[in-house]
Formats: sequence, structure tokens, C-alpha cells
Amino acid sequence: MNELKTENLSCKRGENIVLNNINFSIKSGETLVVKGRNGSGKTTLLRILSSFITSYEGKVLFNDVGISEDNLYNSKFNLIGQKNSLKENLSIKKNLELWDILFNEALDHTKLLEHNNLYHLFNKDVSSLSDGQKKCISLHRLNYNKYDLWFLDEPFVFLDEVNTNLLIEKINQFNENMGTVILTSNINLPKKFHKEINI
Amino acid sequence: MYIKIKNNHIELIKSANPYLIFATIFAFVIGLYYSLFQSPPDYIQGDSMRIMYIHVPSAWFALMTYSILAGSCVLWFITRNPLFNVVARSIAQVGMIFTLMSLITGSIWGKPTWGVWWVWDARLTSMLILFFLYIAYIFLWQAISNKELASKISAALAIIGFINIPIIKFSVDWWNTLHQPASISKLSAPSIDVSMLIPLFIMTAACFLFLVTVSLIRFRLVLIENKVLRTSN
Amino acid sequence: MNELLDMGGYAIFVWSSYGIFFFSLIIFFLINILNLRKYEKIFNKTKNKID
Amino acid sequence: MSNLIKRDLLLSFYSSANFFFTVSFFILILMLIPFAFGTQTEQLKVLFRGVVWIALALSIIITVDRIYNADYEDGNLDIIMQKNKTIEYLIISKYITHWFIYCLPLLVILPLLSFLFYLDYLETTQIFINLFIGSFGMVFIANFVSALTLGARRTIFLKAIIMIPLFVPFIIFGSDAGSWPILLALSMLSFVISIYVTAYGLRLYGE
Repeated sequence: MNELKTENLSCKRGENIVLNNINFSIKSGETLVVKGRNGSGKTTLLRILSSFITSYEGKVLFNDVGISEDNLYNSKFNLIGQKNSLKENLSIKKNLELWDILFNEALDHTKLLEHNNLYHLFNKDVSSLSDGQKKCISLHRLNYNKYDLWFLDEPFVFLDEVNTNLLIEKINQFNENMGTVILTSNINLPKKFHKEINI
Repeated sequence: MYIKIKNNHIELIKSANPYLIFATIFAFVIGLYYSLFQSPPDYIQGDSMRIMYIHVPSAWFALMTYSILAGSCVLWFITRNPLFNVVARSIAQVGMIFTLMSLITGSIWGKPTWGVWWVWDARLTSMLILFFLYIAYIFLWQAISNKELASKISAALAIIGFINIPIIKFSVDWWNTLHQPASISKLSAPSIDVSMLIPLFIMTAACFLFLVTVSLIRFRLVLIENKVLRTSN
Repeated sequence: MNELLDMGGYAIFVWSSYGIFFFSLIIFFLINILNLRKYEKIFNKTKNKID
Repeated sequence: MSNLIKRDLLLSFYSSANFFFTVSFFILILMLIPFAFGTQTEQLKVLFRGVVWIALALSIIITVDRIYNADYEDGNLDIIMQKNKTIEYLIISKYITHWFIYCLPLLVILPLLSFLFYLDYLETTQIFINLFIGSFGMVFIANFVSALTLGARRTIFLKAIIMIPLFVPFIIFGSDAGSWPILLALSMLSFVISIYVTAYGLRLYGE
């Protein structure tokens, strides 16, 4: 049973206060939706949680241990940022091969891509795809399955209805397997998740 | 980049500005009078050595300004006081101008003295590299859109450049056999007449006043630029 | 006077280096002063808006 | 660490930075010497020593964006930094791949090229030793410049202005036959500086 929580988390950028007194706690099998307007610090929050930003006030605790003290914390989450992490001039196949090496895990891509109806584009260059298709492939990283936590930054942007539902299904499945999800969104989602905070 | 500087300090700098400008102009006029009219020509180099009165101060201040720049960058990293960053940024461009001036006047002086515009010796080469270090510092700051980040990055670069300069001087010295004695040792030699020292010192003082005046103007400029950038975000 | 302008045959070197030196210094000084004025204007405008 | 090296090598093989291309680049740069300076044997020998360094510097300068900038812009750098908690390992593996892709080809092709320029075995060995040691130092420098300029996009000229002054000592000592100990010292110094500065730059941009 894992628990991720923040206590009085604040973050300053120069003089600007980006995050002010964020408190939440989330357990295994739950999903937290972080809502807020553009530029309200949603991405900053995710980057603090994924230990990229280390200069903040307050505490971020994973199982009651500060995330900067936990040496294994970095191997426990899977962060999908707003950037697609795709090499534009390479084909999907080659991009996925590169990911396989980075994530140290060989997936059966053909099957998974058929699920999203993308397999026929397998050998196409990424630059020829639409934004939604790129996002789908970017979210393909969620299939690497050694992680307890998912941090998703605006995962529903560019996705059509079918793919949105597929992603929600995937998140539900992950929750059933006792995974924790934190996702950001600035629009209303079609489904209600366990918890929601506004920043 | 939040700077706690009292308003009355800024007011003080502001009110000192006209006096400083006046003093700079005054010093330059006196310096010009002495260096062009009131000093004898050198018995070997003739009147061409009058260029020394502007070349040597520029070279001194080019080096001194870079030392201050690198020093305040180091202090910024140690103390985390953003004032040092503002000092570094306000002084950098003045240093660049002095470096450029010492290069140009140096090569104009070199033509009648050595017969060539340029010699590839250690001092000239490291001066040229110094100029590019200033350029790198200034333009790297401009190229990075996140200004807080830009200050940190360009400060790191300034410190690396400070390590690089002596290495370059050493390596070019080693590489080149064309040695020129440094100007400072030339000064201490008895061959230099007191009548030449007077204009040199006045010009040095004038250049120093110019450095201070423009740095303080740029200090205000940098502070206000920070405020404008912050409110526009 | 001519003798002075002639600079013992080095006129072109001496006068050009002094000219370039002071010209650049003055231009540099003016650029910074004008920049400061410009930013002060922008700053006052934004300050008035906030007030 | 080994994963990152494997991934970077595969990436360079997929994009146009494989062995074949880098070797062609070196041969073409060196081919310009006789066209520019004529074919006198003695002159070619002298020029070869210097131009081989310029070719190496050029190949490092034009590829400096590929070290961290490309990965930073498309977001892969986040994954890389997450998977390599110890940032020093990450940096060292980047050194290795960058050297492997852009310097090793020159060292491999060097014996062949030096015979085209009428150098004998002894001279070739001297150039080889200098290049071998000096190329490491230049790679270290390129790495920290790349890490420092992550936020400044598509400013290859600015990066060249930052890097070339730092390359000057390497080129001075590199084109002299007997000064490999100094090159070794310079490379070691730049390694120490580079690993700190690169880590500093990467951490700043991670934020």
C-alpha cells in the first residue's frame, strides 16, 4: 500500500509564487485530478513530484519518507509530460525501439498499437502524424509496467472521444491493480475520478 | 530575481549621475590636453606613442572589468545575493567596449611601431579571446528566454572564461616566440619620463570615471529591466 | 598649429585612434542613457496601470 | 548507463550521424587542403597536422546540438534524467557516445589519410596520440557547452563562439608533436570542470 502526500507545499519562481500551500494525500488505487487555469502551476507540481524541481518549501512524502531521501523513488513513477518525447524524423518503430532500451523493457508493440488502431502507421515517420496520433504514441509509454505511480501532464489534450475513453479505461485498470495516478487537466473530464484539487 | 535595494540608494545613484558625467567629461578634457599638447613626443616612437594614453587604460580596465565580472559571479554563487548578478550584468558591456577599444587602438599603434597591424603574441591573442568571452557572456544571456536561468548560466560561463584566459595566455606564450614586454613593466622602467606619466594617469582616472558612470547608469537600467520583465510576465 | 595636427607624421594613426575611441565611448554612453529612459517610461506606464 | 549508451548509439545510427557519414565528413574537409594550398609535399605535411584538428573541432561544433539539445527539445531528456538518478553516470555515458561517434572515426581513418599526405609512420603515430588525448578534452568541453545552452535554441553560432576559445589550447598543443603530456593535463582539467558544469546545467534545466 503506497501513499503519496504533500504537506504545505509551496514553490516560488523568482518573486512569483507558483504554488501556494498545496495539501493532498493519495493512496494506491486512487486517481487525483489536478485542475487549474493555464499557468497555475500544474506542470510545476508534477515536476516537483517527479523530483526534477528540488527547491520548494513544505514536504513531499512517499510512504512517509521525503522523496529526495528515497533512492528508489525515481524508478517508481512514470512521467508523461506535455512534450511527446518522439524523434520527428524517425519512424514510430524506431522511436519505440529507442524507448524500449531506455525503459529497459521489451514490449510487444504490434499488439498494443493495434489496440489504438495505429499499427498501419508503424513504419511512417512521426512528422507525418497528426497531433492526436503523436499524443497516442506518447501515451504508449504507459504500457511499460513496472511502475507504482503515473504522472500525466494534460493527457487528454488532442485526443478524440474513442482514445479518451481508451485512456480512461486504462487508468481504471491501473487503479484496480493498485496503481496511483495523478493527472492534470484544465477541462472537465467525462468521468469523475476519486479525488480532485483545484490550484 | 528579487533584489532588496533601498529606494534612497537608487535616488543617491540617480542624483550622483550628473556630477559623475561632468567629472568624466572634465577629466577627459584635461587628459586630452595633457596627452595631445602638454607631453613631449617619445624619442624613439615619436608622436605615435600618444596612442598609449588611451590604449593602456582601456587594456587595464578591460582586464579589471572582467575580473570584477567573474568575481561577482563567484560571489553570487557563494552568497546567493542577487545584487552581485546585477553588478556583473551592468559592468559586462562597459568591459566589452574597453576591450574592443584596446584592440583597435592597439593595432593602430602597432602599425607605425612594429610595421604590422597585428602580432600573434600572447597578450594580443588573449585580449581578442577576452573580447569573445564578453560577447559570449552578453549574448548567451540574451539568447535564453528564461532570464533567471539566463543569469545563472551566463555567470557559470563567465567563471569558466576566467579560468580559460590564463591557460590561453600560457599556451600562446609557449607557442609564440615573438615576445613583447608588458606595458606595466615598460612603465616601471626608468626610460619613461614623468611628463608621460601625468597624462597616462589622468587618462586612466578619466576612463575609470567613465567606467563608474556608465556602470551606474547600467545598474539602474538592469534593475528597471528586471522589474519590467517581471511585471510583463 | 599645423605641426600639432601633423603629429610628427603620425597624424592619421593618432587622430584616427583618438577619434574611434571617443566616438565609441560617446555612442555607447548615449545608447545606455536612451535605453534607461525608454525602460523608465515603460515602467512608469505599467506602474500607473497597477495603481 | 549501458542502456543510455546503447540507445544513443542506436539513435545516431538511425539519424544521419553514423560512422559512414562522419568518416566522409573528415575525408572531405581534409580533401580541401590540396585544393586550397596546392600539392607541395612539405607544405601538405605541415598543413595536415593543423587541419586535422580543425576538422575535429568542426565536427564537434556542428554536432553539439545532438548531445543534449535534441533530447531536451522533444522531452526525452526528462526520461533519461529520471532513469539515471546519478547524473554523473549519465554525463559520462554521453561523453563516451559522443566521442565514439564523432572522434573515433577520425582516429580510425587517420593512418590512411596521413599516407595520402605523405607522412611517415612516426609522424602519424605522434598525430594519432595527440588526437586521441585531445579529442577527449574537446568532447568534455562540447558536453558542458551543450548542457549550458539548452535554453538557447538554434544558436549554433553562439555555441561556436563559446567553444572555440576553449578549444584554442588544445589546438595549439595538439599540432605540436611532443606535447601530449600537456594535452593530457588539459583534458583532465576539462574533465573535472566539465562534469561539474554539465551536472549544474542539466539540473537547472530539469527544473
